[in-house]
This record gives sequence, structure tokens and C-alpha cells, in this order.
Amino acid sequence: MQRGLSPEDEQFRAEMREFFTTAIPQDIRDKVAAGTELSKEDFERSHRIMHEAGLAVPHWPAEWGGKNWSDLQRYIYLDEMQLANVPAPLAFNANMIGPVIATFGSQTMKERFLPPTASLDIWWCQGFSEPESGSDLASLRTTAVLDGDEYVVNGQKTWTTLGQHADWIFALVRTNPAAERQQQGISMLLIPMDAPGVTLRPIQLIDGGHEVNEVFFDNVRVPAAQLVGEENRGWDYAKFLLGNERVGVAPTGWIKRKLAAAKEYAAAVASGDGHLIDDPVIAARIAELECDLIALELTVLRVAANSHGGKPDPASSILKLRGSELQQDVLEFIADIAGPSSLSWDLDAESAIADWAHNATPVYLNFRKASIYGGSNEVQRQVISTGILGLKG
Amino acid sequence: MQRGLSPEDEQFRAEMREFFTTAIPQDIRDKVAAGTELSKEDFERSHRIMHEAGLAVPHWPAEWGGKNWSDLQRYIYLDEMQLANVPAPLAFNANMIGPVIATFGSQTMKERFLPPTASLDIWWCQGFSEPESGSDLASLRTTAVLDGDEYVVNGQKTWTTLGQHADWIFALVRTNPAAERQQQGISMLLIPMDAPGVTLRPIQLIDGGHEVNEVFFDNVRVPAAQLVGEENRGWDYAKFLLGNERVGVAPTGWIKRKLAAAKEYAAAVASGDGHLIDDPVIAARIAELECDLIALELTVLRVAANSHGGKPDPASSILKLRGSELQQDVLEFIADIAGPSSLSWDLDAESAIADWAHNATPVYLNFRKASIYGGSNEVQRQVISTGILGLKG
Amino acid sequence: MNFEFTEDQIALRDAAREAISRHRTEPVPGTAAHNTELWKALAELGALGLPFPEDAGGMGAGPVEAMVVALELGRAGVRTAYSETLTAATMLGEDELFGAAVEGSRLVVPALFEPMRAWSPTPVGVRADGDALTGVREPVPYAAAAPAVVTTAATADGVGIFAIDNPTFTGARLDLAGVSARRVDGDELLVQRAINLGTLLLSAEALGAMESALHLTVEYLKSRKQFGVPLMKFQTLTQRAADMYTSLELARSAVYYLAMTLAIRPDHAIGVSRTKVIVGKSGRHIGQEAIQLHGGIGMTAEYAVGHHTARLTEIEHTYGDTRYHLSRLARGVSEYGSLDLVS
Amino acid sequence: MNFEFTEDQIALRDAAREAISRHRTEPVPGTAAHNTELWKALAELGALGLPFPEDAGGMGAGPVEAMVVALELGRAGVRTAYSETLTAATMLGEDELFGAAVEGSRLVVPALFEPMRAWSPTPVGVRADGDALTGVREPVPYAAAAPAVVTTAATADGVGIFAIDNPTFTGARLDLAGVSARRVDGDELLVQRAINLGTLLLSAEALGAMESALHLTVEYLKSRKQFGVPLMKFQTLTQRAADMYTSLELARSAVYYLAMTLAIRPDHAIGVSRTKVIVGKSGRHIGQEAIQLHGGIGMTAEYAVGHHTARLTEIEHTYGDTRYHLSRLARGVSEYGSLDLVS
Repeated sequence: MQRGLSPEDEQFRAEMREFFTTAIPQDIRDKVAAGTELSKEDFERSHRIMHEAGLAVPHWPAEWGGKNWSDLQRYIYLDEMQLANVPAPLAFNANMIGPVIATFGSQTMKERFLPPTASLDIWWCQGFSEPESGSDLASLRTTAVLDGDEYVVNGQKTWTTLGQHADWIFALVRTNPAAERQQQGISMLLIPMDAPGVTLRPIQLIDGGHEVNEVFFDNVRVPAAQLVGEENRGWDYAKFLLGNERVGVAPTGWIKRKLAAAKEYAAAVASGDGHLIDDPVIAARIAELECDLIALELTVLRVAANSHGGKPDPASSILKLRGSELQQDVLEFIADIAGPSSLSWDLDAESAIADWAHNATPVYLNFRKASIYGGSNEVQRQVISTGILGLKG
Repeated sequence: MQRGLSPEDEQFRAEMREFFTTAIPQDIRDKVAAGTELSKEDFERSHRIMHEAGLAVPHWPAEWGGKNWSDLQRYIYLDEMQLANVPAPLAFNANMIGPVIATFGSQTMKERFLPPTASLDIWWCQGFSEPESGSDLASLRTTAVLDGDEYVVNGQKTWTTLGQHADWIFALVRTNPAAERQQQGISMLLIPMDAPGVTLRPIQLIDGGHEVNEVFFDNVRVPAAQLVGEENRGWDYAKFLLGNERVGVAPTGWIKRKLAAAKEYAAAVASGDGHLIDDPVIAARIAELECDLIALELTVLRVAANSHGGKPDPASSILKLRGSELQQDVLEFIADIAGPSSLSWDLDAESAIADWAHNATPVYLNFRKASIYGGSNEVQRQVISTGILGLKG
Repeated sequence: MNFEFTEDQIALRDAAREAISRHRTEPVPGTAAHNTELWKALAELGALGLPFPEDAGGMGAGPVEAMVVALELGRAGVRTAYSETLTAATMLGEDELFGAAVEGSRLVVPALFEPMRAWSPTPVGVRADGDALTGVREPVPYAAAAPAVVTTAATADGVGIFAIDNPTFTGARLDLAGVSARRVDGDELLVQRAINLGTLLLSAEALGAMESALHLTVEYLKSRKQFGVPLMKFQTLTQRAADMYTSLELARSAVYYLAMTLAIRPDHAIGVSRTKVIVGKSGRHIGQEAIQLHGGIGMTAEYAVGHHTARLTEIEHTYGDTRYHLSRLARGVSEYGSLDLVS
Repeated sequence: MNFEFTEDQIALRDAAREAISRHRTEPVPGTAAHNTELWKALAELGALGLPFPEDAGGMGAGPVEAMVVALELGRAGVRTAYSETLTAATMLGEDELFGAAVEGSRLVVPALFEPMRAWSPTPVGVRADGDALTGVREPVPYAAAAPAVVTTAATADGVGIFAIDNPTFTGARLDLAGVSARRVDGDELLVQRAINLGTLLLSAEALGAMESALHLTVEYLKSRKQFGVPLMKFQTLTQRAADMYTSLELARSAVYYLAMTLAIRPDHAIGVSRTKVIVGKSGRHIGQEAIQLHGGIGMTAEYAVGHHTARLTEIEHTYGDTRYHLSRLARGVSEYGSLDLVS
């Protein structure tokens, strides 16, 4: 057992902090801090600055831009990024399709796709969920039929986040409807969003924002060279994609920053002769959220520090579940702090109400998604009870 | 809609309060207040005083001692009883086997058993659960085989509360192992505890108390005249028995009294320069528990007031669930108030610690049973989701 | 004690329900547009004047009847200035705007929030010197509909109530400096009484929203399939639906009881606080679980359940949240022993 | 950062585990009898002196090693005066009783509770005039084993520490008037340091109890049948077991980290409070759910799970409960912004 960072890791941390707090434009970081929606251009500016500094895809193989960091270093990188209100490199590129292509793609595919994926010259989106396939992803119905050297794709995807900005989509499609198990008949295809027959329909969410979409495929012809890896092994690649992040699944830096902001907010909202922070019940709630966060972050650190030789610590299974719960708890608390000042969502330059307070309710509502997407909390519990505790339900 | 009591019900309430606070001996009520275990003789004294006043079995048919009260009057009776720290008339007699015999028993059986059941000249206990049949009561294995005009009973019952005091047991037994459905082969028998072949083994609970027992039947011969109602209809009688109490399933008077006591306790435990009650977090917790209690009690009142014509308000389905949760919340809170003074459970005359504080942890632990017995909270939720919401799981 | 609606109350409920179904519009996230058509239809039913005496232009009914209407609004998930009109009308007392407000000829709303200040029923930063006000009210509900406003201000002789016929808003903000205001007869007690009624009506609306959120959830669990079976085969979901039902029925008892209480004790602040706590806890529980049990679809603006959750969140933050009311109650818990609800 | 046990720590764990299995006795509800045989066996291992310097008679290891032992005690559900001995020894400093305490030749326990007073690390009703004490300590842990005692009292020059070689108890009560006490070198800071260590050890014991409670629950769900199938077919139960695992692992991280922290900062009160909160919440959750998921059997004294819950309850009420530590933390939350755990 050893507490604290080695001098090398302390040095690394200082470098990360320096980079994120100086290299990424303040206007972008201010928007993140206030919970305001980012434009496509904001994402791109931030991502490209990181890419130029070699920090967009540090966990990729070294030959494609990776850094061979330890899990602890990766934790530090993410923590400092989140603390500095820096938007993460686009997850669809950096954490999803990039690692899949780097691991399972042909050399040709790697050379074609990995550089623009790392640099965000291709903006990727994800085509996994379907209207009838949510938690039960393996029941997906979008089909791809080989016709000559092209697949013909028909079907519908949904919950495609930021699909409106995307150049390409990586999609799970059914290539063998006759497979014995549903999972065995699925492949992964790379499809340009401007291919004939692809249409996108925005979905408005309850916070008023537009971040997800439906994507329709109507006889879309996709060259067979855009099949990832082998046919009918798409399920394995999808599992790899969803499971390859050990350290980043609980956004503890983000939560830490929000919780520090919550203190500032509670000190800014007047109450009686003082401010909300003076209320012992509010202060105790802050203390409790800090304790909850500490327990989670220490678990992230434990998992990061104990992960050697590739076998993850079983405690990593709680990170997504607990991370989303705590994100939601903190955002609920911030909305409560905003109180009546949260009742109007409109950002108006002449408003006497701070942006964070205007945004408090939509952000709170928006993050109800955190316990639904990427494996709902019910699925996470199932993973724990079956995979870790051996309770075969 | 009409708030408050009619003048007649106000008058009724005053009479009940007068009776319970004057007629029942103070020493018994003090024991109840402090959470100390009652002796058999305590139960008997209290029950018999109520019986002599005609208040032990007011909900029975009038010819056997009932009062034809409204559900609201029954609520008032129970509320005042609980507020006054009066132990309820023995539930096995008054609320379980009594109503069953009165409804399904032969005239001979009624005449033989109802008067001594009402007066507690027979102390009944319940023989339903078995080691392998908890929530799944219908899987019970104790058998009764007719041999001449006697049943021969073999098997084992468990969780028999206060069986050590009992004269008789009403037991569910399997009389038809070949029945198509498990439920159809069950009968209810009345068996003297001193019958040859009946043995009782105490079970010690985690609070150190002895309130439940195992009961073993080894070739116990039971006259067929002690069969309740018809053979193989025991399941119906058991359902009637478990479901016939609408008003009393949530002990709101008991909780109210405990919560009022919790305030006194919080005012009695020193903290800093003052007392625990001065801590705004403690006071807010009391306020919250009071709100929880109010919501529950109003629901009891709503159900009581709306129950006419025999069709219960569906909201009655939440009373057992919520009542047990709130009992447990209040007892947990009292144990927290006691704090380090709860660390020794021993009642010692020279102790500087009040009895309630010595008892706080065992009582808290003991009432973990409240969400398990009489239909666990999981079963209660199942009843709501299936029976009320129509979610056929 | 009787928690059942009378025949008249059921007729009123049906009439309100019918009016709502005629004038219903789809909700838009974050935009609480005042539904004028519906509001006028409610005015025609007399619903805006329900709890006020007939000789003042009201219907001579009471808070129970107003609650019946608010419950329907919440159930349908529509937005119109119902609780606001009744709250404002209460504060207006004998002011000339009262009649217009309850007849539905002029929209009047209460302006009681101060920007970046936690809820306080008494004004802090709003002051009056004669009829000249200073300070800011924000957000003012339904400001986009250009309502008249009734507000409060600290005066030399305590809290004063002021009517403003034609205020100018910037977004939802009302700067009171230089605005022409008219002092209305009435003191802090009248303000509290108005807020009590407003809290009841919002609580009733929340109850309706909870009812619909649970109903939608149950229907979804019955119809939606995953892994080849309806969601209702998953016990972890059905057990949570049962807990939602429990929260709903607890809130129902509390709201009905508060309406009955205010009918005889319109100043019963402790009852209002308790109800707000019960409704706040139930509303948060049901709102959050309704989305979670729906999964992704619950997050979309096309589907009703998220709007119910948004409305429940808004109501939680109006006239004091759970923490505020618990603190208010906490200050009094030592003053009595056992609760007594039936007397 | 490294949360893994070293080989030496694993060897120590195994030795403690072996000693415990040799001297284990069945728990009796409400009776925390000091297991003298086990305590002596631990003394032989040097476990009573682990965190103390070798030149003082200790083992020259640290809080991490002591935690390893306490964790095993909690896991096995045995009761012996382990945390008490180490807490008392810390307070004793250079007093003559120290050696006897860590060698296991004399049982010494801290007497820090005042009857009918919420937890306070500083004495309130216990005072000293020279070596003459007044006041009452109750309950004193393991009083039935006739221990020597180390206690605190308010003196003219701040908090004083006093050793009492042969106190006379009435039940668990120690009346200090007229008792022969010896003042020990040390002040409030040393008392706090002792309580910090004691809290760590109790937290580790709680962690062990949680681990066993979850383990028993999982085994029960696997083996016990209802309605013809194992309980683990009921998703509402398995999902709750998953939440228990989550609570367990959160507590584990916190306890390990506190041990590492106290090794370099023995006075780190804020870390102690945070750990006590995390362990308190996890312990209550796991303790209550373990019984509920077992059903009736979990309530019985013959079965281990209820004893684990009882012990978790006791630890929650020792050295300040969740509320106490949250209040303590709450007073400081404005003094810093973001948390920083790695520096």
C-alpha cells in the first residue's frame, strides 16, 4: 500500500494541469462550466488543440498516436481535463471506433481511418441502438445483405448522439439472420453519412436540446471494404468497444468540478441575512456528496493502480453505476440551490440570474440519461450480480 | 370531502382515550413505552381488562362480542390504544383465528372456541410458516392424514410467535398431496399444544429475545372436529385471516407515540452546550419523519373513511409496506439519538443511562422483522404491482 | 373524515377535463407558454373564481374545488396560469383588478421571486417608498404573455401588496424602479394566505403529473418488450413501479387533506409545509423513476413522461423546496408532542 | 498510489485469520464478552503493538497493518478488545501501563463515553482537580472483563489524560469520584490521535463485517429456494445484492485509504470523518439489506448475519455517527474548493 503520487506522476499531473488550463480556449471552458451546449466548432477547436499536443488519443497503440500511459496516468489526464472544464476528445472517435479499428481493422483500414479519426477530420457517430433494441442490443434488426462487393443496408438506428455533426457512422447490422444465436449474426460497418439512402431525423429531448437523432438506412450501398474485421463478429467488437475503458467510466473530475461549483453557487444565492451555504443542512449535504465522491474516486484510483497485466479489478464494475448516480445527485443539488431562479431556462443578457441557474434544470433533466445510456444502471447491476457475485438470475 | 371527526366520533375518541389511559395498569404501559419485553401475565392482565370492558374483539360479529363499529371508529380505537402504550389484544386470538372461526367454523366450533378466544382463556399461536416455506407458504409440507375420526399430523412449523405461552395452535396442514394446485390440498386444524407429539423449541433472535419458536408434530392425533370449516379449503381461510384487517395493518398510533418519544429523547441527550434536539439536522429529520407519518396516517384515514360496502380502497395495499418502513425508520432514528448510550443493552438499576437508550439497539434490530413477516415488503410490492397496477410479472 | 369527491366535485372535474381536452397543446421544453384559450375556457366554467365569495365575483366554492381543477391540469400536462391567477386574485383582495382576474378578462400573476435569492415569502430586496418601488422580480411567471402583476415590497409599515397594471418585462425580469404601482389593501397574512392557496394548487397539479407519469410507466412496462418478453416480466422494474404507486397515494392523501384543511383554516402554514414536503419527495421519486423505467424514450420531448418530470421539478422549486419547508417545520417540532390530524 | 497488500501484510492477515479460527466463540446477542484467549493470541503475534515504535515496545509497523488485523476480526464476527487496546495504548503514551497493554498482560480500555450525552471527543461532565476526578463514564467497553482504564477529564490546563489501574464498575458504569487516577503525559491532540486510530480500526472491522454479510447473502440467494427456484432467480433480490457490493467496495476504498493516510498524517481528522461517513452509510445499507434478503433466518441468533448487522450498528454509534461527522465536515466545506485526494 502506498498513498499519493510518485514524483514522476506529480510532474505529469502538473503538466496536464498547465496544458488544460492554458491551451484550451477560455470561452469553450466557460461554456462547459455553465452547462451551455457546445457548437460543433467548439468541439473541433478543443479536440484539435489536444490532437496537436498529442493528447487526443493517448490510450491508442503508440504507432497511431498513443502514449503507453499507466492507468493511473490516464486517470490523472482525465481528472485534470474535467477539472479544467475541457470537453473530452470526441468519444466516438477516441474511445469507440478508434480502438476497435486499431485492434480489429485491417492494415488498409487502419491507414485509411485512424489518422483522420485521431485528428477529428472524420467526425464519427454510433449506430447501435434501434427503436426495438435498447438494453437488448442483440435483437437489432437493421440488415446488411452482400450484393457483389457491396452490402445493402436497410433499417433504422436511434439515440445517435451528435449525429447531426457526423461524417461517418459505425453501425451494427445483421448479416446472418439464420445464426444460431442472435449475437452471432451481427457485423460492424463503416458508412458515410452522406451516402445515398441515409437520412437523419433529430430527436428533441426534454431539456430542449438536440443531441440525439434517428438514422434511417434505405438501400444504402456500402463497399465490403468498410466491414470492420470479420463478418458476423460485430458483437465481439461492440463488446470490446463498450468495455475497453476502465478508468474513464466514472467522470470523477467532472463531478468534483461540479461539486466545487455547487459550493460557489450556494455561496452566491442569498437566503435570509446570508446565503444558502450558511444553512447547516445545505453544508451537510455538500459534505455528504463530497464523501460519496471520495469513495468513488478512491475506487477509481484503486482500480487504476491495481490494473496490471490486463485483468481488471472486479470493483471496476461499480464505476459506471455509481458515477451516474453521483452525477445525478450533484446536478439535482445544484438545481435545488438555484431554486426559483431555475424556473426560467432562457439565457437573457439582461437577466439578473446567472447562467448556471438558468441552466440548472435542463442540465439536471438532461443527465437523467446518464443512468440509461451506455448500459443502464439495471444492466450494470446485472453485470455485478451475475459476473462478480455469481448470481445466475 | 369532509375534514375532522363528527361529534359522535369525537365523543367516541374521548371515551377510548379515557379508557386506555386509566383502565390499563401503568406498569404495563411503562414497559411498552420503554420497549421492554412483556411477560405472559402482562399480556393477560391487559387483554382481560379490555375484554371485561367489551373492547378486546370489537370487530367480531356482534353475537360473539363485536361492536359494529365503522372502520373510522376502529382506527380511533387502535390509535388511542397505541398512543397510550397499551399492548393490543392478542392478535392470534382477536385478529386471526377468532374471525376465521366466526366466519367459517361450525356452530359447535364457535360455541366451543369463541368465548375463551375472546377472553384469552385460550392463548392461540400460529402454525403457518415452515423452514422451507417462507414467502411461498403454499409449498408447506406438514401433513395430516385422516385415520378414523382423527387426523395424524407430522411435520414442522417455524416462526411461531409467543408459542411458548400458547395453549392451542391453528396450523395449516396438507390433507391432499395429490391436489392439482398446491393451494387446493391445504386444511386448517386446531391443535392443543399439550397434545402428545407436539414439541416446541425456542429460537433466539438477534436482539437476544425469545419471541419465536419452532413447533414439531410427531404423529399428533387431532380429532376431526378440530378441522376448521371444510377439508382442503385451508388456503382460503388463511388468505381471509391475513387479509381481513384493513385498518390496523399500519401501526400509525404506535409510530406516532415513538416519534413523540424520539423528540423527548433528543431533548434528553446532551450535546455540546445543549441537547441533540437543538441540532437543525436532527430537528429536520424529526420534521421529515413526521411528514412521512402524516402521509401514511392520512392514507389510513382515507382508506378507513372510504371503505364502505366491503370493497377496500386500493390504497390500502400500501399500508403494510409503508407502515413497516416507517416503524424501522423511527427506531433507527431513536438508536442514533441514543448513540454511545445504546452500546450497552443491560438494564441495570444503577445505570446513568435511561432504559429506552439501553433498549434502543435491540428494539431497532428486533423490528427488522417488520418488513419480513406477515408478507415481506417484496411480497407487498408484488401485490401492488400485480393486483393494483396489473403488471403480470 | 371523508376523502371522496362529492357529485358536484366530480361534475366540475369532468367539465375541467373536457375543457382541457378541447384546448390542449403539446408542451415545449423550457417554455411555459400560457395557454390563453384554455384559461378562458376555465374562466367560463367559473374555475378562476372557485374559492372566492360570490358577492366578490367568485363562485363561493372553496380550495377543494380549485384543487379538483388543478389536478386535471397536472394530469393532462398542460400549462396555463391557473394557480397564478388564484394566488394573484387572493392577494388583490378588493383591488379593481380582482374582478378582471377571476373573470379571465385580464391575466394577473404574482411576482414573488427575487433573482439569485432562495425562496422567501417576504420581500427582501424589494422596497416601497409610498407607491414608488425599487428592486427586481425575476422570474415572473408567464411574463411572455404580458400579464398584470401583483407583488410585495417592504414598506415602513410592514409588507405591502402592490398591483402593477401594465409592467414592462425584459425576458422574465421585472425591474420595479420607476414602475407605476398601486398599493392594495392587505398585509403579510394575506400574502401568506395567497401562497398557501397557490402551494395547494401546485401540489394538486404535481399530484396529477405523478398520476400520469405512473400511468404512462405502467402502460409502457406492459407493452414494451426487451429480450423477447414484456418489461413487466422484470421484477426489479415492477417492484419499483409498486414503490411509485406508494409515493403517489401518500401524496394524494396529503393534497386532499390540505385542501380540506385550507377550507376551514386558510392560514394553516404548518399544513402547507408538510404537504409541500410530502409532495416534493413523492414527485422527485416518481419523476425520476418514470424516466428511468422508460429508458431513452422517457428523455424525449415527443413523449409526455419527461414533461411531467420537468413540471414536477419546477413545482418543487416554487414557493420553497423540501429543504426549505423541513427547516420551517424543524423550528417548531419541539412545541408539541404527538401529531394529531383528526381534530 | 497502491491499494494492494504487501506480502508481509498478507502474511500478517493469514496469521491473524488462523489465530481467530483457533479461538473463535459463538456470538451472544447484546453481550460483548472480551475473548481473552484470542486477545492473548493476537498479543503473541505482536498485533496489539503493531503501530507503535519498536523502542517503545511496539512492532514498528503502522496503521495499515493494524487495519489488516481488524478487518479479519470483523470478517469473522468475533469480539475482542483489539481497537480498544490500541486506542488506549496510544493515549497512554509513556505511561507504565503502555507496555502491559501492548504485550497483552493487562487489558486496558479507553473510557470516553458519558452517559446520556452524544459523542464528544472532549470531556464535558468529567473534571479533574489534580488527580481527583469527578463525573461518570458509561458505557465502558468490556467492563465485565475488569479492565484498567484510560480516560480524559477537563483540567485547569486543558484536557488531561488519566490512567486508572483497578477501577470498580457497576455494570458498564464507572463513577470517577474517589477513584485513584494517575495523570498521563499528553493532551487533546494525543486523544484525537488515539480516536483517529480507533476509528480506523472500527471502520476496518465494519468493512470485514460487511464483506461477510454480503458473502452470506450471496450464498443464501444461491442455495435457498422459494416457489421452486433459487432466490437468485428473483431479479429484485439480485439487483439489491449488486447495490450491496457497490457499497462494500466504496467502503473498502475509503478504509484502505484512511489507513495509508494515518500512516503519514496521524492527526488527519477530516479524513477520519469522511471515512466514518462512508463506512456508516455502507454499513447501514449492507446490514439492513443482508437481513431483509435473508428473511426470517437473518433475524435469528444462530445465524451469523444478524450479528454482523448488530456489530455494524454498534460501530456506527461509536466515536460519532454519520450525522456527527457530517456536521463536523460541514463546518469546513467552505474553506476549500475542489477535493484533492492524490496529493
